[in-house]
Amino acid sequence: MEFPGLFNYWVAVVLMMAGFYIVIAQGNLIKKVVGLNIFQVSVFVFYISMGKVKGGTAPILDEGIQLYSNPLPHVLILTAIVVGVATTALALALVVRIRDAFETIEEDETDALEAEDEAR
Amino acid sequence: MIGFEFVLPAILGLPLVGAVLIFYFGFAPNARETVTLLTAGSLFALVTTLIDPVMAGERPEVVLFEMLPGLALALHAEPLGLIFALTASFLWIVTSVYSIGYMRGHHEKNQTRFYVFFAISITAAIGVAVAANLLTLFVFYEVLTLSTFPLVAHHGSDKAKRGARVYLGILMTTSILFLFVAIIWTYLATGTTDFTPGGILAGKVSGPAVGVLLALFAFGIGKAALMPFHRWLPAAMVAPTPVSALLHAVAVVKAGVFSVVKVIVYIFGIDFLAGEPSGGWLVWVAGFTIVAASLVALRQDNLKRRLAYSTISQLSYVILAAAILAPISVVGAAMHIAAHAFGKITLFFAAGSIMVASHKTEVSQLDGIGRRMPWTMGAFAVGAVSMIGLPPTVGFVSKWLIVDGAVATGNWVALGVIVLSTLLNAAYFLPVVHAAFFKPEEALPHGDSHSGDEEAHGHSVIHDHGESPLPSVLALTITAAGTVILFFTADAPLALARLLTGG
Amino acid sequence: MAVTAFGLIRIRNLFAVAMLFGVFSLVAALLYVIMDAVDVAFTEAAVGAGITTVLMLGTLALTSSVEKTHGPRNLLAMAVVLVTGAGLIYGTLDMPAYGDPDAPIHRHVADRYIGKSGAEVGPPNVVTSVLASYRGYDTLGEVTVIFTAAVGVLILLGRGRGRHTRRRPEDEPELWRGDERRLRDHRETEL
Amino acid sequence: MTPHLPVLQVVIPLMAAPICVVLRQATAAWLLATGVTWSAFAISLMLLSQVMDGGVISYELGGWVAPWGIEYRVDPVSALVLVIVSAIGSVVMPYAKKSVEAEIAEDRIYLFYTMYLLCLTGLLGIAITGDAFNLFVFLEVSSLSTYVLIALSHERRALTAAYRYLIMGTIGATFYIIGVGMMYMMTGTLNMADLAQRLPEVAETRTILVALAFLTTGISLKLALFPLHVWLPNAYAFAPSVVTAFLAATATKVAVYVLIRIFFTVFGGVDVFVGLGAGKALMLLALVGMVAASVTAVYQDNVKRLLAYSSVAQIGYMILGISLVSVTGLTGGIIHIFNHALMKCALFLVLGAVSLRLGTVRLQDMAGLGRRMPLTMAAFVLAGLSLIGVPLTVGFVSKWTLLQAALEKDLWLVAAAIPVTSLIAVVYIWKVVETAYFRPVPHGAAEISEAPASMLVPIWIMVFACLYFGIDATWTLDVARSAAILLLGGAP
Repeated sequence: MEFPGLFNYWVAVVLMMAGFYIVIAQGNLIKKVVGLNIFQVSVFVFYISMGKVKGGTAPILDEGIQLYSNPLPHVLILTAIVVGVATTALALALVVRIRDAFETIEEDETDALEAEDEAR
Repeated sequence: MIGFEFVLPAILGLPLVGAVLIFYFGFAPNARETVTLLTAGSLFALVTTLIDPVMAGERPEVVLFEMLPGLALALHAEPLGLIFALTASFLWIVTSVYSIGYMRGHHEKNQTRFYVFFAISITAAIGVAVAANLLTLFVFYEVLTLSTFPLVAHHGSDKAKRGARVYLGILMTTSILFLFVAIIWTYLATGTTDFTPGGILAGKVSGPAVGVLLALFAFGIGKAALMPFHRWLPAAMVAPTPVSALLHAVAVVKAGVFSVVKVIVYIFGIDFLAGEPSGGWLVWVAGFTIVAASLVALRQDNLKRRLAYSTISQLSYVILAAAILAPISVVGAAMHIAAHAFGKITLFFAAGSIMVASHKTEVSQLDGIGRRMPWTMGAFAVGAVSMIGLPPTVGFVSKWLIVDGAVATGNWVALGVIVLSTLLNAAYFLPVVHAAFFKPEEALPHGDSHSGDEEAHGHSVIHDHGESPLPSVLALTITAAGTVILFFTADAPLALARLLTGG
Repeated sequence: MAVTAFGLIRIRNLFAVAMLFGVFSLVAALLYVIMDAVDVAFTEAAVGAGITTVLMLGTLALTSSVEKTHGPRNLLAMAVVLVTGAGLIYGTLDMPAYGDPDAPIHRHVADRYIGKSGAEVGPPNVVTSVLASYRGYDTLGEVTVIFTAAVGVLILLGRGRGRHTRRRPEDEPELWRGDERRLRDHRETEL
Repeated sequence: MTPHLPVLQVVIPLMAAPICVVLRQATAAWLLATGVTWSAFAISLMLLSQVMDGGVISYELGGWVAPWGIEYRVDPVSALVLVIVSAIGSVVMPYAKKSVEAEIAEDRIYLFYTMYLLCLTGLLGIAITGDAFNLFVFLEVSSLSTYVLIALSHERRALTAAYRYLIMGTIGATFYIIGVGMMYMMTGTLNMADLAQRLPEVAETRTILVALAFLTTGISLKLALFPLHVWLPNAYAFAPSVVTAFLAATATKVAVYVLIRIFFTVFGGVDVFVGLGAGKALMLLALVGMVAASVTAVYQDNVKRLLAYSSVAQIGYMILGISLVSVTGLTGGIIHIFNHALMKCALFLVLGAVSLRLGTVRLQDMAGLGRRMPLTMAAFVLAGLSLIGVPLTVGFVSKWTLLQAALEKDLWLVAAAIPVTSLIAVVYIWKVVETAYFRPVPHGAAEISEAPASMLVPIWIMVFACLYFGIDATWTLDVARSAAILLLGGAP
């Protein structure tokens, strides 16, 4: 049962890396934020996966159920999701400001404009 | 009798208080200079109170405070440091007198800054002299480097800044890169950094490591100007003459050689080092520096540069003397610190006076100047004689002791070096004296000086000049007289120096 | 899910990107339900798919909606990503198998939560108990994060207008988020 | 009162932040923030003295015993970090008033103080918490507020700098979360002390190895360890002066603290350094970073950025101390956290005063400044000397300890690198000093006066601290040493 046993984690890893790639390789500032979100959501998937107990149910106490999935990762991820959204909101606000100041949201273009500032 | 717990911090604090007062009186030059002279005078008086107890065998020590756990900032009085402190504090008086004439005669700017940092430098030099352990020594050594920087860069011109940068660069580099490492090494090996008679390293370090450690110390103390780390001295020639006097005679280079001697005597211990063959290279390096610097001096036309290379060569005498590792030569080393101080300060004062009075900076311009400035050039001659090491000057005394030690230990390399360099000394000093007194004054006007020296203002017409301002002449006469007087009264300092080796 | 993720890398129209991201979030939420994390699924659906998408669309309205040019394929980035990914896969090799009830994760702290929270805290939903009580402090921190972000957005975008109502810290986080959105909506209408 | 100090430490600034928003008035917000920071400072001092006398303090939040609840844990290391953060935070406050008024739009000032308090909360929370996930939450509190603080500057490059920092910071935080998740997976706990006990059992697994790698990378991003420092220079260079001074002195230091925590407490029972090879790798990065960043600093024209690169180099010193894994080395690392906070804060405060009066911090515009702002520039010289490591300043104490640690281990290359970077520091500090003192004031330069007293006093407080703790380092070294011994002794 080795292979299916780890399959979930692998999916999470692949997704993480897709997000990570978007963050570091893409030049568009909004898309970077999207990448960041994908990256984070994948980490959440990873957390939830480890909380799952085979045959368990959602951790809501009820008569007659013996096996529950682990509630702690759920709690952590609830927090993390909110933190992630906060970060996203802030990042997007920054993007709006950058757009105001530089009239572009492409990284290479802001870099060029910054170099001009430097030369002044 | 005042207690040591008072005197030792006091000789450190006095010039510092002086510096503050000088700064405060910056608006009134006369008051400012009075403060300078008063501070210098009382400092010397205070230091002399230490002579008797030290001669009586007391080695007072005062712990200021604990800086790092187990490592205190502490002061003590011992013969070698006392000789240095006496020399430095006495020459500060003379230099102050001279500076007043020079700085005013030369219309220097930023005079207050000059006097303030001069006083701080003296503080640092005294601190080096009475440091009770390596850490304290290092602290004041670095303070000395930093506080002399504004003095060297005094003019603020590009050339001055370049010179000062080299000055700071070399001194900082060597001290942080080598000296600092050496101190920590010593600390790790022995668990202490206290200067202890007989040394602390015996039995703790052995074999080639001793040579390496000695190298770290000898080169780390860049102020001793051991080749190849001597470049800062000529570079610092851009400074005003009183600063050169400070560097060459009063504080800086003396602090360097003093530290080297102190490390050899109190950290390594003469006997220990004599038994370790890996330390033997120092004689060679010192000898090489003596000869090479003399040869370079021979080719310099700029008077101050010639004096600078002469200093480099003379400093290595002290190191050579210590490296011979004979008790008698160590006494010679201590003596030579004082002897060279008096001789060299006279020469620099003379060079500065010539410049103030006639705006001449090159040796080749000095023909016949002795007739216009008899006192100055007379003093110059006396200083030169002391440098060469002829009686009746104190230079003879110290050289005699060093030779004595070299013979006693059969160190023929050292002996050869001393003989050769004496000839070279004569070769680069005597022509100056000869030209000044016996060559006719040149009639043609000189063009701009070829050296491009800042201080040569390119006066195209020889103007009629006499002696430089009275304070300057007074100062250089005193120091010239000092070299002679010390020859006849050498017993007193010698007695002090002999305590060093317990002899 | 992976398809949507890789689609995101290629697509240049940022509107499509935002929508696709919403889809991505929803799929993730579905996954959570499958893995018994109903609370998380709700939040993800509401926050990830809902609010984030709205935020992105809002931003797009303020900026440009088409990504301009792609630089050359970034090999360095690819290398970094591959190394990191390989490291992670390597790390998973020693992990307990998925769903294994005997994994240490389920044996230590979690036991107590499940076993005693009903008695110690009250609510049958263990997640709620842990969130509100055992790790209540994390939740306070989370609220602070939201507050920080809200004030941050306000500083960055509120152009000199201090018009926003005060919220009390004991309010539910959901309300806060709503407030934030109101704020943003307000800004959008102004523009 | 006293038993609740740990929680008060964090909650007071936390609660003050929303009140700041309610106040809506710049001066009132400033007064409140000042009061709060100073009381935080007082609390941290009390905590430190308690810890030094009575050992580790553990405080259970909500009354749940760890590891079920979240625990606050104060030991000498975290107490020292708390003191540093709150001390810098409070000393900067009087200075902030004038500087902020000059650099930030009037109607946002009260929000600035809100952010400032939140940032302080986050940093204090990181330092005090004993729970790995709780740490993440506070990390985000401090990070988010930091991004906003940086972006508040009216320099438009601050926006991109903040954005870049945000992206890299979030990646770092996510890496950290991945690492924590893996540790949790293998041990079933999030409490640091509990983790430390359970980790040795599973230390051999690849998962834990990867977890460590991710934790280290994530934190290294936050602490700007070379080569993950690219966000730092611009962020520091373009942020408002107060923010730069505060962040330079605290944010990276707290990240270094987290690294120490992870290595020595969480992985305290595991042979991280030799067995897992982390020591060598860190040491290499630290050394390369020290030299490369110092050299880069020499070529900077913007003095703020020059100091920012110097910070990257100085962080290398701290990491170097950690990577030596000896009591002396760790002592050196910890004491440098403290010492560097003092001197960098002083330097950046000076630059804030310069930019207030001069409107720029470019090197060529600072010609002759020594005459025009004598007290300010004198402070720069003294703090600069400290950065170089001249005796009688705090920099010397750090270097002494670190060099001693390197020599103890016979690492000659490392021992050489420490003085070499000091020498490069001489070069870049001296560039500024020479410009300020030995270059004439440019013709036609506007008349400027000395910085206002409200700025000079904090500057000189920091400078005197640099000198005081340099002259008498016994107290700080004692604290650092006892912290190091505790950390190396296998954790609380």
